Amino acid sequence: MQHEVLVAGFGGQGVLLTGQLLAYGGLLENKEVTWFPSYGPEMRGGTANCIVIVSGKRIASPVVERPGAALVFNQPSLLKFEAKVKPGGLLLVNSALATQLPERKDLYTYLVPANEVAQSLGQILVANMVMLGAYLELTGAVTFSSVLKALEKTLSEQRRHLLSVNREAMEQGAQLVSQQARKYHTR
Amino acid sequence: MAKTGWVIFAEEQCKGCELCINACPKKLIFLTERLNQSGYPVVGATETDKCTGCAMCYLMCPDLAIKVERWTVP
Amino acid sequence: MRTLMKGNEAIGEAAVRAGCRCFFGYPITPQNEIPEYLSGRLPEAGGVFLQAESEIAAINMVFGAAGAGARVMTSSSGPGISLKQEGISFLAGAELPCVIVNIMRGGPGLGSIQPGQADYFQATRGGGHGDYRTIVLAPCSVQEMVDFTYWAFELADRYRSPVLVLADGVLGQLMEPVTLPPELKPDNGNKPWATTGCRGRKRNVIKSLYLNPEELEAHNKKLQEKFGLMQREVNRAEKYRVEDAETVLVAFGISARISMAAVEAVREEGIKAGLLRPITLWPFPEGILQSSLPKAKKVLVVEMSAGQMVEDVKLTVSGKLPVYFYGRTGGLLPSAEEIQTQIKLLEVKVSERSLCQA
Amino acid sequence: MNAVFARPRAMTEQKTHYCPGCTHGIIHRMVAEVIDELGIREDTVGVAPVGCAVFLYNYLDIDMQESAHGRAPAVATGIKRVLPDRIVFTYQGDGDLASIGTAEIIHAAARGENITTVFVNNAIYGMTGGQMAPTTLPGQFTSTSKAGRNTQSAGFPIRVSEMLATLEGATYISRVSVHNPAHVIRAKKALLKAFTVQKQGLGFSMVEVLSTCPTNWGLKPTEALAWLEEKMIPYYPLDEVKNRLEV
Repeated sequence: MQHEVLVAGFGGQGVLLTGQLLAYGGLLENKEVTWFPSYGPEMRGGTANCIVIVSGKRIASPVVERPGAALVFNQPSLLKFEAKVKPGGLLLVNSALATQLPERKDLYTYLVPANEVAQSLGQILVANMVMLGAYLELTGAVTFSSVLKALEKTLSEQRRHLLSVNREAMEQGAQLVSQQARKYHTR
Repeated sequence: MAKTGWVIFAEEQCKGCELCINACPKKLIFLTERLNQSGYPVVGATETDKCTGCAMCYLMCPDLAIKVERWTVP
Repeated sequence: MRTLMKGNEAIGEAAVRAGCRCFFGYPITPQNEIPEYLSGRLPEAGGVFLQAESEIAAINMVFGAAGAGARVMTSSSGPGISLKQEGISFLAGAELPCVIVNIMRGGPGLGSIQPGQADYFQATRGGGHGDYRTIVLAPCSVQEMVDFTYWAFELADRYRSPVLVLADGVLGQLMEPVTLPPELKPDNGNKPWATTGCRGRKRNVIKSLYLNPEELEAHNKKLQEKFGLMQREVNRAEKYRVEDAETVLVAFGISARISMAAVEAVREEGIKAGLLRPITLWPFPEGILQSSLPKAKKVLVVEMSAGQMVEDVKLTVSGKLPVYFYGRTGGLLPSAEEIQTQIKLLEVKVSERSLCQA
Repeated sequence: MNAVFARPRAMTEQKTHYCPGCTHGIIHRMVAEVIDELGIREDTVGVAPVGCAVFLYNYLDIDMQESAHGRAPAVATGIKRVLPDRIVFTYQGDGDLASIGTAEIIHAAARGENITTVFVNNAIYGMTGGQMAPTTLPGQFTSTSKAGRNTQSAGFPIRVSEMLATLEGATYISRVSVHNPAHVIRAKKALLKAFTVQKQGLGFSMVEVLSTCPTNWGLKPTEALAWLEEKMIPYYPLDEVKNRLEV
């Protein structure tokens, strides 16, 4: 099974880090992984996205035109990337910032109010982890514990205490989507 | 104490540029009519007993064609 | 143990592990992580990192350092590599070993900072003035960025020649797991030709000027012999499902990864396709390509350029099979879907032709 | 016999290729003498330029590298960074240093690169046949300024020493001349200082030597010395332009 996911949002939302944690988690599970960021002027312009692949075998191309899943963190990313997802694929929308609903009817769509959840946890920076938790709950691409292990390695000593709020964020994200029925559309 | 010196010209190195002639305070150096193997007229010295070994010619020679020895005579 | 690394950083780490303690460079996207990484790592390892005033200065610092006997590297992208060509010609002429990394972007001119492969001609034809070639290694994964950078230093020393590592913006920015090679001790020894001060020996002179034409021709003959030796000794390519392939794709670097995905996809539909991925772009692995076509009816070259390596493929196939080309330029990547479409179009073309011939 | 003035050890026996009266030979000899006097012949790596002095490596009996046009300071930087305990110097003409290699010399000086540069300024391109150089004087005739250098179109000659002296990294900069024995002696002292600055690890040092090009100036060698004194020195004043550490 090859998991391909596009993570998109604006800079500061932890988009690239989310992808890296996923890739790192896969690595810790001895899977093949790739992480490819968009780079260039848009990096400075505030938007960011990356494509992560987690696979049980050698990954042919790290560049995927039509990923099987997308995590979109804001409205512009939804507009830009909704069309890219493979038919029958998975679309996770941060409904706290992407207020318009997705249009496509051939995707499994989930609305995750990630910023609101993060706010309720008192740590707005973990909105990305809410999204990631939701994605992992739906796909099982890697385990939570692998991602948290990866996160632990990236956190400095002084920030280790943030580990628990990150775990909580992932769990809440997971819970949110497991409550929603597996369905093509939410409208 | 008087100084006395001795100048030796390596004629094959000489290009006849005359910078040493210009530099010699005693005007002892002159351009001869002898041509070396490269076809340059080479310099020679006259009244060599007047040479003080001041080495001005050596200093100005671009071609390392001049060797100067100097003695101090008490 | 595997770690997750970005292609550009992996190159930097591989260089240090290969015993390189000297880097001279100048910022240009998309290779900036190489100097950024080394600006921290090299001083740590007791080495030299210097951000030069230009690519021209950087390559000439490489010249000086290589002449002084050090393992030395520089990196850049298309426009910067163009500026370095003067120095590369001098390095080749003076037979100095060094590693030059080109993380290619779209051209010509300022082009774009998005990935490209249009520096193939520049890299494989020498690039600068005069008759010379440099070994060109084309990685297609972060692991190969590591392995080939490591290998490049060995080849550079073995042949006393600049060696190019030719990758692109995708590979530079891509993160993948890598296993890092063991760390070699920096060894500037066994270079009796290096200019290190002539203590206890006759002086060494490093130069590329031979005003006497006979002498220069002799020097050229010696260089050509060396290039011939490289051609016999350094040939590498990866074969992927070519044994029964009727359509053989030829692609290098990231294009090869995408082509591999396309091959996998059309295989699922029963189309017998395969891929030959040149790893040494110069010397071009002619023999390996020829041996990859036992059942081939046609060849499709995929590049991120308007068609450059396709010329080497045509020279190798020498008219025995039709050679087709599919490329994207401008910093765009060919997608696996596009390549699949091309493969299928060729199926039609060839069957039409066999009809005509019948 | 208590003094001998003869070929320094650091020079080979080879006859130079320079035109009669060209003062490059004097400067070569002084560099060699300085190397001998400091006892650094086996610890020195020289960098030859492109231009008339490209064959410097034939005349100095030391390790040498030949560099591309203008790039000598970059090449020297590469050598010095690998071999910080060796003495590394460049020998460059005015076309090489003040035109095509302006960036390299400025940045080597700005970095305070611990190298020495011998800058030979003869106000013309010698090797290529007497074209206008960045240091060609206003009104000076060359093969590319046939009516004399017109500052309206060709701009003004660059005073490299003064320019580089403004850089913090430059420790010692001096302009000297070789038009008569007294100045040759002074020039040698400046070169000795410059190499000493490097030996002591004090940073970038350069000696600009005003030099002649009788052939391309169209003058006899002795006339060229006079021309240098009369025309060049007023524009390029002889001075210890910078001696930051009072070496």
